[in-house]
Amino acid sequence: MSEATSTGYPEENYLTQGSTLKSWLLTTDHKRIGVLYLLTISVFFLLGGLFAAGIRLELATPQGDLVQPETYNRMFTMHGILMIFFFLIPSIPATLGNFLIPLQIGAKDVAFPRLNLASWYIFVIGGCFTLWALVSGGVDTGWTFYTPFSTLFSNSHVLPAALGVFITGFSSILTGLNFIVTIHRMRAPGLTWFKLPLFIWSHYATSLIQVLGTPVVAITIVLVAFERVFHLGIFDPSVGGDPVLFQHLFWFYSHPAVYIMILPGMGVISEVVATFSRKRIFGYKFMAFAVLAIAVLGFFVWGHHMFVSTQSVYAGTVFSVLTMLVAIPSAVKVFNWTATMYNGAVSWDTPMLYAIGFIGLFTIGGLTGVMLGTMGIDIHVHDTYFVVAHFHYVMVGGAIMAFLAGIHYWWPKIAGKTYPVFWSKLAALIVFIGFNLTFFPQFLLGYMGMPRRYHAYPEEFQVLNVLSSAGATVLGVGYLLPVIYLTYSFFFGARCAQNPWGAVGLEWETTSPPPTLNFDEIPTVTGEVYDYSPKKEAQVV
Amino acid sequence: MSVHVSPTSTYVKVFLTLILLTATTVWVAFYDFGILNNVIALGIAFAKATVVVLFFMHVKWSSPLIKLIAGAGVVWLVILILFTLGDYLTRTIHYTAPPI
Amino acid sequence: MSSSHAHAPGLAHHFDSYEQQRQSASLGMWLFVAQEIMFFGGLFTAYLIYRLMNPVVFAVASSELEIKWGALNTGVLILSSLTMALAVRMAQLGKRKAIVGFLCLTLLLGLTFVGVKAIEYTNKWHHHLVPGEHFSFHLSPTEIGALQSHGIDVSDPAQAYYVQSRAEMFFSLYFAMTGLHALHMLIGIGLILYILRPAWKGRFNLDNHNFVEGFGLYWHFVDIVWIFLFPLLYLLGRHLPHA
Amino acid sequence: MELFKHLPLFPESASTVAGKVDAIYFFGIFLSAFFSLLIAVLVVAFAVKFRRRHPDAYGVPEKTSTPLELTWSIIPLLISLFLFGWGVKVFIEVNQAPSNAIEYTAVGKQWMWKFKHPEGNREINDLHVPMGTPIRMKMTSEDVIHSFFIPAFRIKRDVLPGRYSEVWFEATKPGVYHLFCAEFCGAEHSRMIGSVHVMEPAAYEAWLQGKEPGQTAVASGEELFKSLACITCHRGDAGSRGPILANLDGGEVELANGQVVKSDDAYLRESILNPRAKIVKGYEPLMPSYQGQVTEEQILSLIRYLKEINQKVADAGDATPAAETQTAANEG
Ligand code: HEA
Ligand code: HEA
Ligand code: HEC
Ligand code: CUA
Ligand SMILES: [Cu+2]
Repeated sequence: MSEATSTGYPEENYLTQGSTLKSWLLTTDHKRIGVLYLLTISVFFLLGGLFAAGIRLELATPQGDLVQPETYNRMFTMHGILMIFFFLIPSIPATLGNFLIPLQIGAKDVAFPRLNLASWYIFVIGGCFTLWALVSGGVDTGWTFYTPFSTLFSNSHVLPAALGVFITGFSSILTGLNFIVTIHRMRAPGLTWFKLPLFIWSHYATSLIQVLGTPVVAITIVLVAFERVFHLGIFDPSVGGDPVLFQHLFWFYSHPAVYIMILPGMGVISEVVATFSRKRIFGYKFMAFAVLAIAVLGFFVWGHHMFVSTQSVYAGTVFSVLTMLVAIPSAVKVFNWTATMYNGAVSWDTPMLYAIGFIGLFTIGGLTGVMLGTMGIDIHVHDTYFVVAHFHYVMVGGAIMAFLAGIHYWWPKIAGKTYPVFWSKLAALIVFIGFNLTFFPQFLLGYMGMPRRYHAYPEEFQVLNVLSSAGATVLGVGYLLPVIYLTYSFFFGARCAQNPWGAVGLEWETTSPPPTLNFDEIPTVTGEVYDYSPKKEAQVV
Repeated sequence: MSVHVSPTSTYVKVFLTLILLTATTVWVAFYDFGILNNVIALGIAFAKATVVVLFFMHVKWSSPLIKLIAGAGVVWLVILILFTLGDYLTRTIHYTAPPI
Repeated sequence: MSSSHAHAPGLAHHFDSYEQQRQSASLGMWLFVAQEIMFFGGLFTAYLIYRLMNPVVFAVASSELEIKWGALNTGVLILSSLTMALAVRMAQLGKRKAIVGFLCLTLLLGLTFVGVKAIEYTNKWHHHLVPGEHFSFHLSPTEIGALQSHGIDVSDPAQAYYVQSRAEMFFSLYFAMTGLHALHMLIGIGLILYILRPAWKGRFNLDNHNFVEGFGLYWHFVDIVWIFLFPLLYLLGRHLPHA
Repeated sequence: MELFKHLPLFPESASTVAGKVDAIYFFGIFLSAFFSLLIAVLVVAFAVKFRRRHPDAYGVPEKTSTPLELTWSIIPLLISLFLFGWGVKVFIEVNQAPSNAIEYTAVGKQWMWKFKHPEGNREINDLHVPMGTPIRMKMTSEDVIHSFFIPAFRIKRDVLPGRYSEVWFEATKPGVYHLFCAEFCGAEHSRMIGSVHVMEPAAYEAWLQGKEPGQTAVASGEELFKSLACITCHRGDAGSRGPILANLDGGEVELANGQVVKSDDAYLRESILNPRAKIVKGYEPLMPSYQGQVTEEQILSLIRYLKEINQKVADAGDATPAAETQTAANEG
């Protein structure tokens, strides 16, 4: 390492290499592309959140008196599409992954920098199609696009929305492809597989799903679009098409997709828990194999979304037992994080608070997922608010918590600035409280029998719905805070030290923010991964 | 630099094999072998595809990693087909279009 | 950063060596191929399931396709794969003119394929076999006989509807699958046109021929898709009308 | 467990299978609560106990313990396999109708449920069933996928176009229970709600024999208005899909083609039997035809009732503001 960099904020870094709009829009620097993604997905998140606010506002009263049912259906559909395809799937991989993978493996960039930029543009184009669907009146099929409603009956703007999802799919595929090649081919000398941070492992596993799963949903969505436009008869029951086949093809991707959303989060949590416990992750190899196991097993369980769809009972049984298997590696991860904290030196910095929140909420979400995978329970709670609660626990309580943990952890690396400690801890607390208030009542609602995608509901469900709506307001405030103080910090925050957390890992060996080519000199790795010990300060020469 | 360069003759042989297999598959299509019809047609297609992958696409000389990726594509497709098929083959309520 | 490579032509700044660059390109291209397998895979799955559910009608409907065109196109594609493989070989050997020559041959064969496909599509159009409002599937006496021998009596309106609708589904799948394949051919043709110039200018040399090699993988993959489409769509059940 | 059932936060159990589903649910909840609390307590305890007290403090390095890893893989594995087995058992019980089950049919359509009793009676959205008799519901859909869901019975099954699906139940408690459509099916999905009336066998017989006699035309019209699901679209407020049925007693109606027609008995009859003939201004031609589903007698009752509610709305004096919101909503 050159001496000059360890003193702090470098005058020459990737942010200062040109400040024109063009220098951003034509950049091939993975760090800048990560920042571009961060901006775009934030917009989509706020938009999706706005629709969530609409949903909760409507559901505060049972009569369905705020908006027309058509409008409500468009709200939850746009909410689901925006949140899943345009926020959560790209959230961690495309922002933090893009920014950190080359840094953590000691590379100058990803393997295909121009493809990386192209992926962002594809993402934006896909987003434009979705916005087109939105401004022209929205879609009302639910994010799942079930046929034959989506093909023959909906009179909303399915076509642009379907194309939007199709196009974004390729952004996701190409990002995954880029990461796999990067991780295989661009590692610094000495950096063998079992010296890789778990963040890298989980992105590797995620990328596999992106490359092998996404194309299937892409072609399926295209078929839906063609069936609408050219009257091809592929899922249309009147020519013998089977709507359940659509569901198979859809969930073949969309179940693994939930692991696209959570695995990178698990990677972040592993980094954060290790750093803030100042300890090597307990059971490192088990953790590495667990993400691979989740990614692979995740492809065998999609039928658990279809237990009551008239799928064969035998198929359902097989999917159910495989669902149980995929829970095991997740259990291994949860227990290992907990064990890492044992005997650690645990600090209560903001990222760690989010990480602790993640562990608890993901566990609840995951265990209720196991309940859903149990056929005897799913028959009652399928398509009720129990499912809604489950997936918000894993996606909002899990994945978004992890995303926020990651943003707070690597913010000094990305921006080179500090953020206000008090506000950031307060936000973590508000998010945690608001989240539980919003979504815990939904478990109860679900078992009572309140179906999802209901614009109006019988009166006996109102009390719990009001609680949920109240919680959503708190949660909204909790999310707004980081948006505000991080923006403030980016422009006006105090410059921070190169390695404010005392973390190990190649990304902390370079300046914060890093120079355009990441390292003045490509490091050679000799030490172990997560080597936290007082004696050896630097294991990277 | 370790690129394997195959001689032209290999490629020509591969080409002739493929044409031969194509002729065979067309020819046998007109005979009824019962349930073996599909097996034969797909078997020959697989044979042709394998030849293309191994020789034209050089997988025979590629690294294990490339072999793995190529294999993964196929295996994942098999997962998709097999599990979906599993549902259809074990349904007890049969697929009937009721008159409405 | 090893400065010795700083001026190496065709070596991107973030790679250390041609070897690293080449291996990255080939791994990337193979992942792309895997992605393509799954992309077509969704369609193949749908086709297999539906074929299984309606074997007789699909067989009868598929006899509307003309084997001569299908077989011809299979031959054309295999030949184009040969020329493509030879183009890659020439790139590996750094023979500029030969690369261009073989690429041109491949281009011609690709165009032939698309031309034949266009003829077939036109025929389908004239025979009202394009799904949608104008679709109507006319049965020849042999076909009626074949259906009858499998217990499908088209003089019953319900069963006639069954045959019509399943035949429409067959052609929906036919157009979806061959259409997607033809689109890939067109993209391939476009890419050949795109690389002809740099090939002529000698951009592809011993060190740097990743693009030709990667493109070759793509072309062969598209060939493989057709290798499966041909028996599935044209051949299976051919024996039926004769039975 | 009995305790839980009396909480107001718990659905009524009114079928033979409800208890079985509840039992496995409680086990699942217990399991989730146990592991969630375990993890939460450990994480918080470790965060407190091992709190970093010195800025340069380090954790104590530990070796991976394979036995430990195996323990916490195998125990959850066994538990979840147990849950799986139990779940399959319950699922099959909930799905396999006893051989003596009586077959009813249900047809889902946007956005109503149409039922047919084995005796031939037809109902819309309301379903009357006898207690203590296993009933097999044979179902199909006329348009999109719906899902037949009765929370009190803990049963659910999708209803698909172009094929039959089945669900069965045996009600154990008289009462009126919700019937929900659980699969998203379009604009009025949340109003595709029906009621299941579980009756003592004797009462059910009586119900089958004929509706209670001596009802006035208006009263039976009102009943029909509900049972034929007119009410789902004509709720009488601004959000409805159909127009507010006011001012029909000899008033004037503006049609989509600009024509103005007088609302009389013939118009009302036509509106019910052939709704597409005259489309009210500002509305979609959504209303289904009731041709063949209502007897002439019933049409008469309906017309009497329609004129009657017209009266009521006018008397209540809120007809005009409601109508204004209506137009405002349509223009907006
Ligand atoms: C980030 C997203 C995410 C994640 C990670 C998961 C994780 C899991 N999900 Fe979830 N799920 C969704 C997102 C996600 N899900 C979404 C969006 C839907 C609805 C889609 C729609 O219809 O719109 C859904 C729906 C859904 C269903 C269908 C419900 C229905 O429609 O009827 C099922 C059924 O099996 C299910 C199961 C599971 C399981 C078993 C896991 C497992 O991976 C969880 C594993 C984790 C743990 C088990 C916790 C940790 C373990 C321990 C602490 C040890 C103890 C464990 C045991 C004793 C078992 N999910
Ligand atoms: C990443 C995925 C993700 C995320 C983050 C969220 C976030 C939220 N979701 Fe949603 N949700 C889905 C994925 C997600 N959801 C999916 C896939 C569905 C299924 C759709 C379908 O059925 O097709 C769904 C469905 C769904 C429903 C069920 C609708 C129905 O079935 O009828 C509900 C109801 O409560 C809901 C609520 C919320 C709430 C309150 C939040 C909150 O966390 C959002 C909080 C964020 C904000 C509020 C925005 C930021 C703050 C501001 C801009 C400040 C101003 C706002 C206020 C002060 C209120 N979501
Ligand atoms: C699917 C929704 C739906 C259902 C169910 C429905 N209607 Fe309608 N109805 C409409 C709509 C939309 C209109 C306005 C368009 C039109 O005139 O057809 C309408 C119009 C009418 C009119 C004319 C109103 C006027 O202001 O002139 C009458 C009368 C009527 N309906 C009666 C009934 C009765 C009686 C039933 C039940 C037997 C019924 N409707 C069921 C949707 C519905
Ligand atoms: Cu019918 Cu929802
Ligand atoms: Cu799932």
